[in-house]
Amino acid sequence: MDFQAKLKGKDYLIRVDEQPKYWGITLQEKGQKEEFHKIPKEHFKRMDQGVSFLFDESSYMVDVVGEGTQYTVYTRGSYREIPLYNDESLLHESLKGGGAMGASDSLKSGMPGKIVDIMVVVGDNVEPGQPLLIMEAMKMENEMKATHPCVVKEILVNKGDSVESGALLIKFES
Amino acid sequence: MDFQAKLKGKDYLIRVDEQPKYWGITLQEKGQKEEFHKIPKEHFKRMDQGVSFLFDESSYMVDVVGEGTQYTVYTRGSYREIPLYNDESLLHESLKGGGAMGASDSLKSGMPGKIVDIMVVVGDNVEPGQPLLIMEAMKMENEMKATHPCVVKEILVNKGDSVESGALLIKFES
Amino acid sequence: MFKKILIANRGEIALRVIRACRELGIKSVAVFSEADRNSLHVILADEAYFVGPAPSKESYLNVDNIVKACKDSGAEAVHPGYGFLSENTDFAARLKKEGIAFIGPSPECIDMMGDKITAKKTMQKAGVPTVPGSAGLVPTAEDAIKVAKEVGYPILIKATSGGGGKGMRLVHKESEVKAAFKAAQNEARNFFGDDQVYIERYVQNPKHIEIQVFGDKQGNVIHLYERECSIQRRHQKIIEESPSPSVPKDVREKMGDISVKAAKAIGYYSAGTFEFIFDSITKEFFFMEMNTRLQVEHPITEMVTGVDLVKEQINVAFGKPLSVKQTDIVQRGHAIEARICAEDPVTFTPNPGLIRRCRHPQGPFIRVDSYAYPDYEIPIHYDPMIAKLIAWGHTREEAIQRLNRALDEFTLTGIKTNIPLHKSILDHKKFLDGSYTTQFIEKDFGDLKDMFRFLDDRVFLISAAIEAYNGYKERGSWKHNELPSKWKNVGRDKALRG
Amino acid sequence: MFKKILIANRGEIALRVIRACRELGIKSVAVFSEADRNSLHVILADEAYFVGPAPSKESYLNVDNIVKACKDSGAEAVHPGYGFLSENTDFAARLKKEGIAFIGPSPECIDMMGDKITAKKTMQKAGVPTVPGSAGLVPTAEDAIKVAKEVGYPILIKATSGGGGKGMRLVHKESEVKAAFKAAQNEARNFFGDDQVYIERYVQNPKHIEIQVFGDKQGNVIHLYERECSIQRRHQKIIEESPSPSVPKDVREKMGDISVKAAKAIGYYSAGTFEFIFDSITKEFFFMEMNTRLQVEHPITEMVTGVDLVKEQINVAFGKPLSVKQTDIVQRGHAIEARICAEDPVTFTPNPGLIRRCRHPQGPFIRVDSYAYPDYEIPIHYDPMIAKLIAWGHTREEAIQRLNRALDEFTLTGIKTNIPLHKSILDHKKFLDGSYTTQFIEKDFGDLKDMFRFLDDRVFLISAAIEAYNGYKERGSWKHNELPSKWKNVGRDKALRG
Repeated sequence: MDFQAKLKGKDYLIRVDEQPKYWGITLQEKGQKEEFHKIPKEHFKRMDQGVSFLFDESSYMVDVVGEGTQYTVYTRGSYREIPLYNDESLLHESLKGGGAMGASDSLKSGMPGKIVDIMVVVGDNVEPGQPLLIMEAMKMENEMKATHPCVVKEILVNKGDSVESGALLIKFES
Repeated sequence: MDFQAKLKGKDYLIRVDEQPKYWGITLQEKGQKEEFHKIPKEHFKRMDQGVSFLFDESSYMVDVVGEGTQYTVYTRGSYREIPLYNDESLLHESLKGGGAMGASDSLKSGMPGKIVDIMVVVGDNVEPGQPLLIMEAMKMENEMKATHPCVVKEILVNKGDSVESGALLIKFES
Repeated sequence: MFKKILIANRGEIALRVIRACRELGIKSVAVFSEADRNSLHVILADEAYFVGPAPSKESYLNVDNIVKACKDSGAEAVHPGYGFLSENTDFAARLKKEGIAFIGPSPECIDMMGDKITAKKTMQKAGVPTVPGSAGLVPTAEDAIKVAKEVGYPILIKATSGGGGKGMRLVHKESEVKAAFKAAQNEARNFFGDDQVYIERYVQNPKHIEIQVFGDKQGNVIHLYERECSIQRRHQKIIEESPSPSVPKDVREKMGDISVKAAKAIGYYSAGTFEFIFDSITKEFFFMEMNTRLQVEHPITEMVTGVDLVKEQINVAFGKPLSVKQTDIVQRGHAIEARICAEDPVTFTPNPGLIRRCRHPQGPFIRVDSYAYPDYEIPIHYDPMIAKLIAWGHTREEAIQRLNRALDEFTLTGIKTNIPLHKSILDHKKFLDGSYTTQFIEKDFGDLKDMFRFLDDRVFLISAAIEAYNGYKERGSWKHNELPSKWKNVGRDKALRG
Repeated sequence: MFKKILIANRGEIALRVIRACRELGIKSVAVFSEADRNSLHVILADEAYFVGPAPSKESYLNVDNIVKACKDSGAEAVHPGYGFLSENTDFAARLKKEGIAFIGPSPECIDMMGDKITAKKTMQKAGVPTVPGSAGLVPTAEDAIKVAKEVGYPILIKATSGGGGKGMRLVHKESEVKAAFKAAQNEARNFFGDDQVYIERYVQNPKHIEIQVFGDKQGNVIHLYERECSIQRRHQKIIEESPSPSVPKDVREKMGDISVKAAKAIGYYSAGTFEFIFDSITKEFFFMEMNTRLQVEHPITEMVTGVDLVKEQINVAFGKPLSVKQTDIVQRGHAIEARICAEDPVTFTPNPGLIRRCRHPQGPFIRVDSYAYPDYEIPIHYDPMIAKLIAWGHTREEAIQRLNRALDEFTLTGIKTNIPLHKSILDHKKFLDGSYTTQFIEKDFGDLKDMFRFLDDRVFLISAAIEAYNGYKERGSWKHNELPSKWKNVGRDKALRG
């Protein structure tokens, strides 16, 4: 199965070839040589604590969270967020007509929290760095700012609302 | 639902009366006065870590293991093994005709391990304290001795066998 | 001794106090809000009482409910932890009225030090050096601009009732004053119900050095040397250490002596902390504020001195004299604390949620104060700090190495934490040589994304791909043999989008 | 410094060495048997190599496989931990031949101290007092009876290759000699492949006091004071503490000096321990044996002295001199260790199996070295010790209180552990006043079942009943309304069976 992935601004192609006793992994960073890893299944072992992964003679306890095209992989106190597309899901995305990682035409909440204040109204022309709204979560106020010039098209929340992580807050038109 | 339980050589009667918002628990030690506890369901709360139990204004994280008539309850670094019969299971036991906690007419292994040596043969008259066999588990040799005078009727294991916890090792006739 | 103590707090500090109570043979009473029935302090305490809905104002800050829990449980004393009601004069006074002991200083001391302007004046009288600033309250943004002109930029706008960075704003130029003033007022009103603010000069190249003092009701006061807490962001401490790598021996002694003298001048008892802004070049120090409570970072002082500060607090509240004298206090080795927060280490936004896996570091000279456990859902209502990781070493170098290895050992998945940030700080030249200031994160730290440089990226990529494959396979949404296999072409000819 | 170290061990001690390596910036290589693929040392090490089937003989004791793993991984040195190959001269010699450093003493020292008769003679020559016993090996049970008559009962039959209580038997009277002799030989053959035994007088009212020594290849030797390990059963240590509550200051210094002198006499380097039998009345001490390895209980010495013994071992093996001098070694406070074993606390039979819940103690002055984690299945093939819990206190009393509260905090369910035993020991008068001897468990401890007195039995009964009810309900095997409700009659008239 073939995947396209993105990490730290670099593009990767990953082929997963499952064999009875091992995983055949072909990994290629865009513009670089491909590398092949034969990973015995015993070296990528699902356990209750996560996946115990012996790779390149190093030992990792890995926890992979996600499905569809968004994965977060945790190990050794760190993590990576990895968008991952196989052919099918690429197709899926293209039908939707939107660039999966394209320029943002909306503001989403990055955390569950409460809307403390909204500084813009529909129709406002906003400049990069201009404050849009203030969210509060875990006793902390966070000012959310515009990243590029655009016009406020729709505001989907009210002052005082509690919102979930990922909730759509404001829509823009560029 | 009514249970009969045994703990530290004492007999108890426990009635569990489930109500929408609380557990009605009637507890009576044999020969003592009964006591009633109204336990709000919020105070006996199943969580991933076990059961969080607020009882008598004290807080316990309890883990209950077992089914049928044998339960082990763990909390605060300690545990109790509790035989527990409801009417149905009492009936069940009585059909088998054996005293559930009667005198032992057999030797069972108390742990998973390996049979290192067997010191008796079928037909032997054994005295209390006489060594019967040696089991090894976790690098430790354990000599298992007779607790009462009896005759060896059947030996169900061989030297070198690996056995599970609770496995029947030797049968006796008194 | 007290037979029962109620802990008017949650999280790791509630656990800390429960532990001290257990060791002293005192029954501990937890209180919990609706969001905290599953929280570890409820599980570990001897008793637990419900005190209200999730928002702090209705539970942990609800004085009536806390007092009721004291009466229902028969608790003879209350430990307030830090935050919440720990520096609330009304609460301390109310307990006094109810005949319940408050484990902390007198209401008068809390009051005096809680108002930062009174505190500054009191300290000036006691001979402690202070930073120049507004003579008193600054009512409007216009006044703020006027004061700032006299004191000189950059300035700090600070809430008189504030603490822990809340209700505080740094302003570099006049055009920023208005927005910052409003923001500080809003936050102060929101958290402390009091929007009064004042202004101070912002000392450049500053270090945050604080002195731990301890007094008893017999009038004895000692200090337990310093902590350096200069690694901060938005005035929230991230890493603390003791001793400070920058304070010379004679200055350390002088800071200790001045603090003891000042504490005596106000008749202070229980644990208290004098916070100083320390000029890393001139080695001058100015009094910033006194915290009339146990600090989050108290464990590093415990590790180097061997003194249990919470047990001392309980003993002193009961009326016992301090168990140690100044001459018993010896700094041995070096201790560093990392505050582990449920937050995105790049954006610093809180990241509450469900913890999946959780395994804490262990082994030699490591201390963990954490309320995380597997499958625990961190509530959105409270502080993002979920654990403190403290390492001790014979030398500063060893303490850093230990903290580093303990961070590597810390497994906490399902939520983002600032562990990658800590790893990166411990690897930074300015941290390693001890020359960092409170501006470290903003000015010296560099590219925040660079903190993801430590591990082999291929491990993440391959793990994600295999698990994604397994996911498709398990859902049966994909058939292995029917897929066209044009990978090499794709790989060579086609760019990824985005 | 070494770039990579292989750890020829498993369990908590493998974790201990991995941690030291990480702190020193050295890559760690784990080895694992078929039974240990899921074990924590495999998860935490930098690299991991398979070395054979579950039985120790075929994996952790398989010299060829361990050496192959060294070569495959490119490890420059091997840390043997304790047990397994840690005191195996052939292994140490083989590594030397292969050009791989052994992190431990010279093969000559292991050899000399490994044979207990040679060890005794060597120590006698070096001026160390020893216990009377057989002049050499005792070939048959008949010889044993003869020797015992000269030395006087009670006697100990001990395997020359033995250790940790294995291949050792205590005999009180002549009629027991034959069986005990055979048992000791069997066990010795089984575990060490060598059934030679000897005999010693068994000193009455004895305490087990041991001195930690440390030497380097430059010829420096220091001691790190004593540990008392008298709480034992079948010669397996259960609780250890440092300092000993029974050893007066002058005797402590004398024991240290004699040990250093003896270690110098044999050119000893790395960590080593002189075990003494200590007469609690006369304060005499006799050399028992020298352990030429790191001890299980080394953390209590680390806690009171602040010295990291494993890092020192690695440094010394590399050829560096000791980082500390004798005058740097100061005992600060008091440390106690409890060995947490997967065993029935009443019968002492091992209780391996699946761990359900697992939450380790945390907080001030607590150290945990554990390889337990939730849903981990403890293999049946190895030692039942799964964790060490160590508490430090300013005083012995405080250390005991801390250990007690940490034991209360320790959640480990699904298997039986000896935590109730520890709780009971810490509550015993003879432990509290420090007068306990090595016979404590057998003679003084009293009713083993009494250790279940600490908690409210009703909590267990009610929990079992509600969960049993839930079980019936969930399985649908029982209908609530159809049950006859004669409980009161039953309760008053009918006795329980059994």
